[in-house]
Amino acid sequence: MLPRHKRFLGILVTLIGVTVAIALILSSFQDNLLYYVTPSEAIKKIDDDQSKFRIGGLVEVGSFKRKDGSLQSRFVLTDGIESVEVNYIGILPDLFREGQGIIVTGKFDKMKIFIASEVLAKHDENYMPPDIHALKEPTS
Amino acid sequence: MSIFDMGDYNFYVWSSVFVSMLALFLTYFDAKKKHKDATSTIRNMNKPK
Amino acid sequence: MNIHFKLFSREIRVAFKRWTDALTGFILFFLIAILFPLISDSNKEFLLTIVGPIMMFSAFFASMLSMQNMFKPDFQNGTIEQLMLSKGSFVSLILTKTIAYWLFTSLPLILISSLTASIYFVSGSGILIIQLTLLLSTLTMVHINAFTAAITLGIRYPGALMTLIITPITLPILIFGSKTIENSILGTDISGPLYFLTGMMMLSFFLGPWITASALKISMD
Amino acid sequence: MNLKKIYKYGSPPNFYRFVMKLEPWCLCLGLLMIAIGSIGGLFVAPKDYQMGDAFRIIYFHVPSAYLSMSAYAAMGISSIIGIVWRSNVAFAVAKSIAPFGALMTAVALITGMLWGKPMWGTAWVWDARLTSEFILLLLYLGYIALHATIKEQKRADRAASLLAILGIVNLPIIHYSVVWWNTLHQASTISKLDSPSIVGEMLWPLLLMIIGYMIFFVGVICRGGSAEVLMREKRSNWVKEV
Repeated sequence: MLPRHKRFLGILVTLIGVTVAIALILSSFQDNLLYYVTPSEAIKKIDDDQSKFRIGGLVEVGSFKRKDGSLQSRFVLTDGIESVEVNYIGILPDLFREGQGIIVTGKFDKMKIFIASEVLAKHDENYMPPDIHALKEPTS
Repeated sequence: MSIFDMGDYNFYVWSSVFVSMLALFLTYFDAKKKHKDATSTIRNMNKPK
Repeated sequence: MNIHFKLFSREIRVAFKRWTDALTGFILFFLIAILFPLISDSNKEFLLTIVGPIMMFSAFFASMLSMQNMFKPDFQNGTIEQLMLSKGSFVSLILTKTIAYWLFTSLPLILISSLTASIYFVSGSGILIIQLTLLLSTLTMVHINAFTAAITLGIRYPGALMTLIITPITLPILIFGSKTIENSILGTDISGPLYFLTGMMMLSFFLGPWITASALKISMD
Repeated sequence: MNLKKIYKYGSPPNFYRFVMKLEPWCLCLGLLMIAIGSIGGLFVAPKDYQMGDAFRIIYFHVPSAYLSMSAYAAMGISSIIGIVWRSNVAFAVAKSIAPFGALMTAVALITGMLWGKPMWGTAWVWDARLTSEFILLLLYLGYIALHATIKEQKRADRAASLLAILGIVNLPIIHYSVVWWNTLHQASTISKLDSPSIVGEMLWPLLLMIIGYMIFFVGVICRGGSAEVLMREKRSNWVKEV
């Protein structure tokens, strides 16, 4: 083999290798590094012996209850298909309201209620003043 | 109510404004100082002895 | 091919002479790993949640400690220059050297990790997964270490700088590696992070030697 | 012919004269846009229907975040130019971008924390967007530290540039992190220009701020880069005139 051919072969092998590697990495992106799972996925984990994990979903409208004079609150988290009942003691973020996207950290107890140790509010990418929002969605 | 009042978020909004402006001014004056240092170095080098 | 074999056997002989380097990393890996169960409340549930990060961290730390000497002695006695001028391709010679280096500094860690993992109550296939994860990630990290060692070659005290350069590049591997171990212990799907680690390993194998070679060339002239 | 032109404009004296002319314009225009954008964002734009006044942090968070990434891209590109064409000017520009970019990354992280604390309920989470932005900060710091540690100018330039070029991989990861993964961080608001997810009266100050930051950035780099060029060329003849 001439040195020229050797060099060409080297570059070819490198290119093929890099392509395969990038394909592998991209394919792993699809289901990985999830910061949270949806309620439907969480329901499947209910019987597992698990450590803490995060669920992301919307607070169901009309489900929020708070015990008077305490920080204990109870609400239902849903993704439109399944829903999870959540129990939380602590201060809620300012964005927390019914219909809002929320991420909770915690685990299920024996009553299949999700005991949250942390509640974070997720904001979507839409920004608008209140009057326009009222025009767009008259119900809320 | 004054327009400067951001309600509960006074601290958060104004400190982020402050941090951003501080950063802009710092970068500018840093660049300016570097330029000044460079020109004065060159002037000193080329001073007739 | 002959020149690669010669370089390889030379690296092994040199490594045996400098056995303290490899041993330091080995002992450090082992100590960090067994220190956590010793100093904390060692109940099974807690240890199983931290085993992933700790395995990755101790491997990262051990490989980082030994890498300062990856090119330095060879740089000082002129071996690197010789390699550059030799008729084999410099890039593939670097690859040979990196693999020889990996055999000495990282392979022992993978072997001992079955013991350390069992201290954390990991059992059965979990140990194999930990070893596989460590295999993939150390094979990636050794290339990153090689690059960092090459680019900081001319600097007298490169320790802190090396850490600063190496951390952002290695961070994804540490995250995904501990994710793999965590998932295997929870019994969930590990294919995602494993794909990522495999992809990174391949990427570093094909690109790492090129980058290291150019870093060495920069450091040489 | 074309290459000759590049060499002509890339030569230190021409570069110096050009950027010194460009600099005051960039600074004035940039500062003007930032001023109008800030006033528009802080006082004119209406409150958000969910976040109220806290959303106004967007006018300071987004431009710095954009700039942290585009500054890195600029640094990477001039590093490539420097290595390929051995251009001293390109190395000087890359070097002067680094501290500015690092500061902008830090500002993006700090304003993001100030925004996240009241809204999300936490200042920091290790989700993909925040982690990759943090890695960007480390890359900048690595570049600066490597450049500062190597004594010999030429070697420092090339070694740090190699590191900068490697780090470019991180940019698409930052940008697409909110698309590829479920993150706590929101998706991009103005990535689709035809119909941004933000109403017009809130959008114009944001666009002004982003463009203003960019122009200001160019102005600062003109100043810093030309200082760097002067220091490198201090022994040559043309600098005696300045």
